[in-house]
Amino acid sequence: AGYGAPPAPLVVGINPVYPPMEFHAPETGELQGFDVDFAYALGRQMGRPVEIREASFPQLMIDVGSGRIDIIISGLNDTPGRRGVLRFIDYLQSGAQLLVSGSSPFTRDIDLCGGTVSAARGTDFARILQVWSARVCTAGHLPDITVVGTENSAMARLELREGRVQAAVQGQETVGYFLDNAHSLFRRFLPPISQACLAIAMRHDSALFENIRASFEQMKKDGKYQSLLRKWHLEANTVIPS
Amino acid sequence: MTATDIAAIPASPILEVRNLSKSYGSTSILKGVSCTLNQGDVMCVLGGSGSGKTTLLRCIAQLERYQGGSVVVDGELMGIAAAKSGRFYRLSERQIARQRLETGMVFQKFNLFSHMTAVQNVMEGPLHVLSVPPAEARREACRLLEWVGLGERMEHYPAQLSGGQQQRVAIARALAMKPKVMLFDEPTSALDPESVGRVLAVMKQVAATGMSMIVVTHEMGFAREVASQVVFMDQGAIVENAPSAQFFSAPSHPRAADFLASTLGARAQTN
Amino acid sequence: MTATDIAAIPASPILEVRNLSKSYGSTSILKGVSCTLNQGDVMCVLGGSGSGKTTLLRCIAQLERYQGGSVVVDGELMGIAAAKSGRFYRLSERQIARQRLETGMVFQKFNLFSHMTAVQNVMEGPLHVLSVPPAEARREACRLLEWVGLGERMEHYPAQLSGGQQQRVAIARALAMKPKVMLFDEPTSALDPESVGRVLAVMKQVAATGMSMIVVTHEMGFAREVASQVVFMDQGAIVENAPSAQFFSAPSHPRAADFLASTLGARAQTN
Amino acid sequence: MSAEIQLDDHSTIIERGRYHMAVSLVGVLAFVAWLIHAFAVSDIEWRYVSHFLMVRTIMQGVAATLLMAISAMMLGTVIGLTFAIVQQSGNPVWKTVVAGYVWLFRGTPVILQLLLWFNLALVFPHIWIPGYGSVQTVQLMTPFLSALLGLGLNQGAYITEIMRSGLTSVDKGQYEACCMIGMTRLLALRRVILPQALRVVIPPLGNEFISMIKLTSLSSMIQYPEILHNAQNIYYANARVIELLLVTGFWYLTIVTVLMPVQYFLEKRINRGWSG
Amino acid sequence: MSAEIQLDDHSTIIERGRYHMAVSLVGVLAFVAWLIHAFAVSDIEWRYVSHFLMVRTIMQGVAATLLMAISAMMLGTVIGLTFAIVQQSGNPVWKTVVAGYVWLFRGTPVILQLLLWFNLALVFPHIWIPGYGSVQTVQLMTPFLSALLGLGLNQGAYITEIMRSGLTSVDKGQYEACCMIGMTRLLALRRVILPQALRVVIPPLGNEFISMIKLTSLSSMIQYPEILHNAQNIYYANARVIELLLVTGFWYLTIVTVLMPVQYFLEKRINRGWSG
Ligand SMILES: Nc1ncnc2c1ncn2[C@@H]1O[C@H](COP(=O)(O)OP(=O)(O)OP(=O)(O)O)[C@@H](O)[C@H]1O
Ligand SMILES: Nc1ncnc2c1ncn2[C@@H]1O[C@H](COP(=O)(O)OP(=O)(O)OP(=O)(O)O)[C@@H](O)[C@H]1O
Ligand SMILES: [Mg+2]
Ligand SMILES: [Mg+2]
Repeated sequence: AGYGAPPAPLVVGINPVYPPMEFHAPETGELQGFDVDFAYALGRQMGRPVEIREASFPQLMIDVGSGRIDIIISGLNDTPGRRGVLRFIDYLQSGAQLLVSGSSPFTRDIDLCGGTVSAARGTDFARILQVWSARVCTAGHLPDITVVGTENSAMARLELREGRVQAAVQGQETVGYFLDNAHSLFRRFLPPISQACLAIAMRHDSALFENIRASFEQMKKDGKYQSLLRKWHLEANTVIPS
Repeated sequence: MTATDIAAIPASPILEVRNLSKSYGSTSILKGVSCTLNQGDVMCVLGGSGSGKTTLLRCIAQLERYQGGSVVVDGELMGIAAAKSGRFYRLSERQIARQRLETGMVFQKFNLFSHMTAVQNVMEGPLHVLSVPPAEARREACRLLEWVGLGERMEHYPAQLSGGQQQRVAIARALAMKPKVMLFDEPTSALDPESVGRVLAVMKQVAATGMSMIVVTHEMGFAREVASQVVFMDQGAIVENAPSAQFFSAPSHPRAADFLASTLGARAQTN
Repeated sequence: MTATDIAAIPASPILEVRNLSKSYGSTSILKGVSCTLNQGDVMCVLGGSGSGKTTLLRCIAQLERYQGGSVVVDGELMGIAAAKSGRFYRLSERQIARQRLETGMVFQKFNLFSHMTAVQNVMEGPLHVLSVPPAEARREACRLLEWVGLGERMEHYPAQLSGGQQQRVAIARALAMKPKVMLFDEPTSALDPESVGRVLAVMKQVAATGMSMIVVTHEMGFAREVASQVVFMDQGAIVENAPSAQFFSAPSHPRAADFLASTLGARAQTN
Repeated sequence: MSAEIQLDDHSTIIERGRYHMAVSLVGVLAFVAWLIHAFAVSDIEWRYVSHFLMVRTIMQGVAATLLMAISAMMLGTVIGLTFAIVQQSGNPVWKTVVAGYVWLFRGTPVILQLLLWFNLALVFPHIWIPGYGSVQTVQLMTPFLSALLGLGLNQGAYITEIMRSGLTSVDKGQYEACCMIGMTRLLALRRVILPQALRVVIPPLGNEFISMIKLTSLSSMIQYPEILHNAQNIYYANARVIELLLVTGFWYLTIVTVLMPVQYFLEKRINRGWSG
Repeated sequence: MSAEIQLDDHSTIIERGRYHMAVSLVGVLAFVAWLIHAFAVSDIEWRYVSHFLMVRTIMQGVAATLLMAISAMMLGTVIGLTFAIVQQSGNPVWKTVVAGYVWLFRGTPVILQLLLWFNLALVFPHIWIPGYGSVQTVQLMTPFLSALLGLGLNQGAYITEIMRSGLTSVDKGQYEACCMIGMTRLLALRRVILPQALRVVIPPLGNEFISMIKLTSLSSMIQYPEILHNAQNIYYANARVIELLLVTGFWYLTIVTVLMPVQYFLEKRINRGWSG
């Protein structure tokens, strides 16, 4: 942008279906969440205003290609399969966290063998579960677990609530929010079974890559990143190696 | 044909209508109609438009419910039966369907099954209601169609037949069920003059087999020639019921006389 | 009414049909028809069923395309025009629509606009085609409806009018456009006998105003009384074209003579 | 044998029909009561249903649904009418074009059509608008415009068929009568053919509008903020999926139920001139 | 003035229509060519489209789509026929029940109905099946059964209306003729009324089946593995969203296009006895 002209906004795509990362407050409809705060903070750091565009999860992937949005910050996992289309900057540690119903008798990992687990189709969790099942169940000569791919993580939890599945898996960073809201309906089962990263995603040819990476590094240095983590109780998910 | 079977039954009232009354809402259509048809007789029903002739036939055939009176065919009360309590109850649909086998009906508008050929139309009842074996049903149907003069047209669909041919198929269809009484509702009034003659000829043929018949018609010639008894209706009531010869020579009710004069007069003019 | 305007025009051929030929696919319907209508004359077109009378009228009205020949109304070639190259080109739809104002047509089946009242039907053309102011269009429409004897029925919808009344509204609708020639295609053949008389009376009234008319009809009485000229068609050709008196007294073509004999004969029988 | 039958009045006859009717009435009522009971004591938390029924975002969703349904229906009607008229003009090229349009848009799921419009930028990164200049397609193709085009063009394909049957239902003689008072084809259409086709066209158009109300729910996929979309936003946050689906169901049903008598009165009005 | 006009043969007349037609043909072809070009040079990666067109999971999706469309259509037809017959029986209780069913199922989006069936366990945790005993609803309500019930019951509401109009289209005299040869109502329906109603009913049923093919795509929401669902699974992994949507569009269009002549021949066959 030339002198005097306001800088072009940074257009950030968000699929607000994933509390506490991004969601609409039920009563007011206001968009909020860690990713939202993070996007605005990043824009401030870059000196550019931020414009948030909402879209469905697959639509985000199209939008970043068609130029409707500059980047995705929407709880998107950095997975090898997507690297053909997208370029990532990891900003949050995530893991696949198993949930079981509050009344479930399960205590050990092998309790789940032969059971059914639901996971949102837009995530990498189905693959992770299969790897885990191979390690825990197949190796122990127990029946494999069956993975059910649901439309989104809300549906995955609904299947758990109905008893259609014995466990549901979701991003570790989101679990706290649900346990706070759903009281005794669910409980965590085992520690996270995988480690992955949520990432800012953009086109391979995006000119913003370096600028964003530098800005994010700066946020880590001056503590803005850490204060956001604190605000959303996600200190455990920091990408800063300890 | 069916003549022999029917002739075997001794002459006796095959149909009795007693004090039949029928109304739509508050308008009374039949006002206590009574009449008797003896075995093998032909009764012609005459009367002006709207006098209730069709309604009477439909009540006899149990196609309409009536609010009072009874219809008895060959000793069997139609549509209702006495309960132990002494009261009456309405028969079930299945029972009424069985009772309707006693009466055959030929409609003004033929009402042939339009998706079936002539022979299929005639076979339909024997095959699917009387459970006659298919081969036998077809043989009988063919015989009947030959008998009404349609031996050449058995495999034609109704849409491929003239009105008069359709009506003759309809007569064959009714006869195939071997009814005890045949009801005809103006069977020729939707036909061209040429066809009228053919259909009337077949009806005479049917009468000649000894079939008991009630015929609503405006064909005075037919009535005079074939009917044993003539009933004249006016405004939902039978105002004259007389042997045919007597009715045509000297109708006693003034309405009937008027009607006869005007109808025969009109004919005379045209000829 | 329109009489004064029309009478002002000097007597001259108002309509010329030259060598008109028309076919559907390979079947030829009109085989080179020529005739001339003088200003203020009434031409009756007679002929058996399928002889091409309706087709001729429809070609004159440019409702059908013809493969050869021409129609000239009041000196204006219809439907086509000469290009500079000497060849002819088909006029645009808009131009043909304007030319059709020269001719008015009364159809066998009335074709009144069924969503409009009688007066709206008559006003429709003046209002929306000729852009006459609404008040004036309504005044003229009312006058015309009075004139055809329907002053009482102006606000009735076609469905509320008898066939004869509808046909009189149709005549008024055509007249409202002040055409130079009126074309009537069997205007009374869909009517009951009583209505026929009324409609013919109105047509005589129209003829009396000096309107040039071509009337396809089976009403011999009307033709004899009103027509100045009679054209007899057979198998797509005019086989006789004669002054009315001559035609009815001594038709020269044998077909015409046959036709006349059978039609008048049939009439005689019925009366 | 039957000589003693005296049935002067059938009103005392025992009608089996009445008995059957009473039995079926009791049966149906019991079933409905059981169903209501089952829903009431189920896992569904009804206080959430009643709470979110009138919440602001849901009401905005209702308004957005109505806005989209009406707009898309209007667009579809304009397209359908135009195409039906074009198809009747007799030009075989245009006839083929219309047939192709109907085939394409009736042959693919609406959701795909919505997604393709929303992502038009992949094919046309820039669009040139007369009198305005070139704009970025992604700026132009807002959720509203994409849903409008997607739903409207899809609807247009169906309405083309409806309009075609409406136009052909009008007697050809009416058109010829128009010709003979000097009308052009378009004037005849406007003044005579269309007003008469309306009678035939209004009932199926009413049904299409009711379908459209429900079809609008698909535009939640491209972020158009209609009822379902806003309800989804709520259940993503609070996980009350079934409760919020019941809320949306309630609203769709309400809109449709309100529209049905409207359709009925419209049909009656249109038929007025005919019978009376 | 016009005496010199000699137009014996109009075949030499210059027809403006032909000229217009040629112009419109060129215009339309140019537009189509431009559209194809724009798609070809767009951001869409066509090699992915062609690659995934025949991939095994997509073909399985096609099979699943057809299976579901046919099953749901059969269920809907059975329901619709039954309800239409029940409605005509004249019992006001059943009439109200049928009207209520049609109202409820036509008034709510199909997607809601699918989700409610799939999540029936929230209302009825256990279901008692005669001759089998009690089963857990979540075991019973597989994606297939939920989609079948959801789509079939929804379709049934529409087919009820179609069947009703089919039954009423048969002349009442046909039924009376049946009565007079001793048929019961059901036998008359089976032998005479239904075969005749078929003619009226087949064209709209064909249209409904085509709608059903596309409606099946909604069952992807409840994990029924039809075309769209399987395509989504692919694009969730590789992010080639538009390419896979085009693949699904291709398949839906293909199925529908193949079915159209089938419908045509069926209609012709049914009408055979009538005209000939
Ligand atoms: N469904 C009905 N509802 C009300 N009135 C009816 C109904 N059917 C018949 N009517 C009336 O019953 C009266 C008798 O009708 P019906 O058809 O029995 O006369 P008809 O003697 O057969 O006359 P036509 O010679 O015209 O056939 C008529 O006035 C008719 O209007
Ligand atoms: N659209 C058409 N396609 C093919 N042939 C037609 C068409 N319209 C009319 N014909 C044929 O053209 C011939 C002349 O028809 P036309 O209607 O002009 O006869 P007409 O003299 O008016 O007879 P009528 O007295 O029966 O009205 C008839 O043989 C008719 O079958
Ligand atoms: Mg009668
Ligand atoms: Mg004619």
